[in-house]
Amino acid sequence: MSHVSSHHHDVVIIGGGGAGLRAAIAIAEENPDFSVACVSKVYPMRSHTVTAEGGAAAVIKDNDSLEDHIYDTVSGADWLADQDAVEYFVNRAPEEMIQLEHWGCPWSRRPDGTVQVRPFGGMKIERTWFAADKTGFHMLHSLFQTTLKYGNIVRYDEHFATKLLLDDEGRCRGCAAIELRTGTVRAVLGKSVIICTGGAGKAFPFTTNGAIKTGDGMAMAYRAGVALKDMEFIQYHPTGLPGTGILITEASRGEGGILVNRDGRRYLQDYDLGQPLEVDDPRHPQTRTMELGPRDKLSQCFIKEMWAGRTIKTKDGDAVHLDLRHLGEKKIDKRIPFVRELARSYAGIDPVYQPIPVRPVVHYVMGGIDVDSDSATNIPGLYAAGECACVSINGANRLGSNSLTELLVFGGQAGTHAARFAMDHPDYDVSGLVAQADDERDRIRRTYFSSPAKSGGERIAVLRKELHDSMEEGAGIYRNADSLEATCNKIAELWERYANIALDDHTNSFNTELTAALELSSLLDVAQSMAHSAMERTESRGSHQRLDHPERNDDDFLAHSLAFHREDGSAPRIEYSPVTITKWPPGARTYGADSGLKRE
Amino acid sequence: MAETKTITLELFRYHPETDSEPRFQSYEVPYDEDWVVLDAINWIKDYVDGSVTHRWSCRMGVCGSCGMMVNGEPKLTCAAFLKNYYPFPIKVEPLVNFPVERDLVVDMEGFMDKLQDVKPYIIRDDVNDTSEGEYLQTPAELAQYKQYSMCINCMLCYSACPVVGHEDDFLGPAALALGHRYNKDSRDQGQSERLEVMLRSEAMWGCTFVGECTVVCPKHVDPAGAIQQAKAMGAQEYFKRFVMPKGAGATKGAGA
Amino acid sequence: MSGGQYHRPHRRAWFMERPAYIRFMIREVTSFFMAAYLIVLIVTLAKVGVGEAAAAEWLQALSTTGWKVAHAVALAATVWHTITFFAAVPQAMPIYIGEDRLPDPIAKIVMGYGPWLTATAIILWGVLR
Amino acid sequence: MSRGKSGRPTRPSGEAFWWALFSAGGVMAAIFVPAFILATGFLLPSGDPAAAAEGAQRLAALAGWWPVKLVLLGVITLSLFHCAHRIRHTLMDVGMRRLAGFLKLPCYGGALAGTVWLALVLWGI
Repeated sequence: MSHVSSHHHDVVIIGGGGAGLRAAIAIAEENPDFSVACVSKVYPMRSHTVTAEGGAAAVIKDNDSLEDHIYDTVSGADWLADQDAVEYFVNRAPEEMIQLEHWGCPWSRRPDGTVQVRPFGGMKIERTWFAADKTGFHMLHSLFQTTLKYGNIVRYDEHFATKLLLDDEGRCRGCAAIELRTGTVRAVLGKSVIICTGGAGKAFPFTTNGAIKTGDGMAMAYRAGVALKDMEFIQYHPTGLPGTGILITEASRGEGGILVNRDGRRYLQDYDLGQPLEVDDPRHPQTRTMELGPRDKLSQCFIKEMWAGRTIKTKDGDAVHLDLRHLGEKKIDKRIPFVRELARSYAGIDPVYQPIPVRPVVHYVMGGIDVDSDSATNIPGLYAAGECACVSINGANRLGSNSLTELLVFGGQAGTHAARFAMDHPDYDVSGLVAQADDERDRIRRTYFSSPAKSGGERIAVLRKELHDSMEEGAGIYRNADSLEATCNKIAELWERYANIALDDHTNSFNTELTAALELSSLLDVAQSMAHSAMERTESRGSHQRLDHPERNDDDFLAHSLAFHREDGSAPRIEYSPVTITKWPPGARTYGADSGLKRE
Repeated sequence: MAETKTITLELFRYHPETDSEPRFQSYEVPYDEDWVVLDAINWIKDYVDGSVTHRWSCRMGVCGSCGMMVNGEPKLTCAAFLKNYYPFPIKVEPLVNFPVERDLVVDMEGFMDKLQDVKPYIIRDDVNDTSEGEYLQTPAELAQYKQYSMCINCMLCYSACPVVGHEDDFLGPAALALGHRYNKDSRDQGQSERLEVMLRSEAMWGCTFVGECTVVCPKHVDPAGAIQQAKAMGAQEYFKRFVMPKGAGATKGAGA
Repeated sequence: MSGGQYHRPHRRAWFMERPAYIRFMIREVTSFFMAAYLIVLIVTLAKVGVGEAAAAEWLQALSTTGWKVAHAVALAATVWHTITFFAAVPQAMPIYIGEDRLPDPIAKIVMGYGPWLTATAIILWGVLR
Repeated sequence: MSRGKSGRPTRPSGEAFWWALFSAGGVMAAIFVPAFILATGFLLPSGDPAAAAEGAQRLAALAGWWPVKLVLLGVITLSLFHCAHRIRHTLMDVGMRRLAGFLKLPCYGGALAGTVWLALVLWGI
């Protein structure tokens, strides 16, 4: 067969969401002569950044301080975040947010024209910028529209990247990608590569994540030899709609919404999250207290309420009530209109008049592609940013509204560093890379198309559902050795059955059954790293709660887990690397009225 | 004992490698009153026919991927509930006024080009450094364009608009509303540059204010209103150039 | 590789496809009747220019049933034009008071029906006094 | 990767001018024309010669007053251009899109002719 077509650029970005687009602009501005390829399996404005609702954190107001933001983030992360990275992140955040403001993001404003901020979970001081409750949507569209300004950003829309291409010296020089429209495999080549492909919530059945969040970039890097770091830390957002998993933003609590159980009790006060104030008290909601506690704790409280029989039974399972009625129609329509729209459409509930049934739902993967504080992986020329990466600033639990800012700060940083790497390492051998892409094309055909009709072959949806059930059952909010072992075994079994997968569709144009099969393989790899990393961490920290090891163990586990891929689909090799602690030694993680950074 | 209820979906099928004409294929789908049309299509793809091809992602009405014709109306299939059609069959087709790539997937390259044409980004002569802080914008100034910034690019309006179907040069509701969104942004200074594009013969003037774009918009953007305002702005710009061709912001080609 | 895209056939009678399109066409067609009336109006003024006798004769001619029906149709068409035109006023010229948009019914009254009724009253008063 | 742009026109066109007349005419027509029809179609005509003569007298008195002439000129002229523009687009909509340029001649030309005629008529009153 002939060679795949090759396309030459300076930097290749895989993923067109918030981080990828920010990186693209950074490169386009860093070096206007550079050609930047942006390879995305969907059109950029479909990327999952679009669904983020509540806001993006950055210190901007006079009553706030960088040190407070750092402390909130580090303590929210249960001290598993790298503090040098957090410092960089918090210091860069305001500038990045202002930059996005300059690019047209319609931030909600105060009467004087400055940006408005709202309180958010786990943050001692209100610092969350927002655009009503469609912050991610506005950020993504502002970024996407801004990229249209640059003639040197070349988009490969609806191109599904399947493999990283490394040159003879082990440097990453591009990817092989399937153009969905035609099924053609292309080698998209550059002098450096950035992965910005988002998270992998679709490893779980009940998630706020869109269909596209299947961990493809994580799996690609993992297979190429980069570790997946801290994969056992999966964030459950405490307030999703039962049944669909649609996100009801934390901003609804930031604006004053409360959580009550079957008995109408604000149950969070029973779990060391402080004491409630009346909803008409002007000091309500209090930061780092009650409903503004961190997501891991709130989700855990739900499970404990469920175990105690105090949750509400709905036809879609257990729930508690998120009550917004006291906010009134005007405030709801101004500050959180999307919440009302979603609740009305998908739950048949108008939050102005009725409380919304909610329950925890998989929302975010704290872990990801192991990168250093420069967003670089251990493969020269390969960078990663956004949810797919683990810097790490999120540690064992990410604070709401830090991830949108993370896209900007580390997307921009990855772009800058990748551009510099490309300038410093201009030469590489194209033919070897094209040959690898040829091999990848042949592998895809062999694996999914060429086998004779596999009667009784496995169906993608069946395997995916078994993966989902096993992950929720074994690697959910509370885990133990037995449940995790069952999940690890299940994934091993699914890998074996995956070899026997059968597609109905063996054609080229827009074969979304093929991409679903490729996505399932990504999910299996990523889920495997999650389950095994969770198995090895015999402590409880942040979002990782082991019923058989309920205490935090700093002596043994104040460390990042690193899962390394093994070729044969067997269990990953797990190693640990130290956490960078600079000025904030591990301490007790307390929430309630007087928690937070103690000042002299 | 309850018999399992079902509902029929008639899907538009077209494969570019084998078909010269499209056809409809019927599928029996279990009926669940919480399901939307998209859930039913996904069920078909997962368990009955893996070759059914469609786009989707967020399933919460904000990514804009899953727009299709449902019984002849452009809809986000993630917001079209089966219960609003049951027990009658539901006919699902790709969005009209676009070429069909395969089954329910349309070609949106032309749409993407039109978005780019309106220069949908902040244009300024003087760019402040980020160290000088944010550009001030009062809530009243924000309200001037906020509605027009809510477009999710789902393209339903292009299917509802007869002019899009007849006039290739027409930029269409979403693109024009987006251009207007930036023209109305108090931080922007690129109005003249943007109108330069919108003033071209049928680019904006092709609109005859049928108004269906606004009716079908799932995000209440009101492109029809935006286009009327843009026309008024465009007319002012036109007369400004006609009366004083060398006036502020005028560029080549004015007054043709 | 790819055979090609499918293009739906061009729909010549598109305006019959949806009720909204039919309503749109009715609105557009009002302009034919309005134009016809405007010509009659200019003729009327021309007769006035010729002299009061010619004008009187013309006004007598206009009193036949055929002309009444024609004027009734033109009136219905222009009233429909007026209603549809004012319906679009809040969209085409939104008025903001601070960050709140003037509610549509009020905007229609302030910028549409109010001036319309005023102008109509003045004209009828001028003719009838 | 973008797959080629269509060759859209790159010059601003005179459509803005016609649209401005259409738009202004729409306002004028909406506010004034129904009352005009009531007056000249129903209130002033009469089968009775004496009543018709009185009507003609009133009309002549009104139309002879220069502010009324100005209003008539403005309203009728702009309304004509409103109609001309709408008729042109309706014809395009029902299948004459390829004649878009040619249609300007009868439509806007007709409105212009009406304007000239009206001006002469008003001059003569």
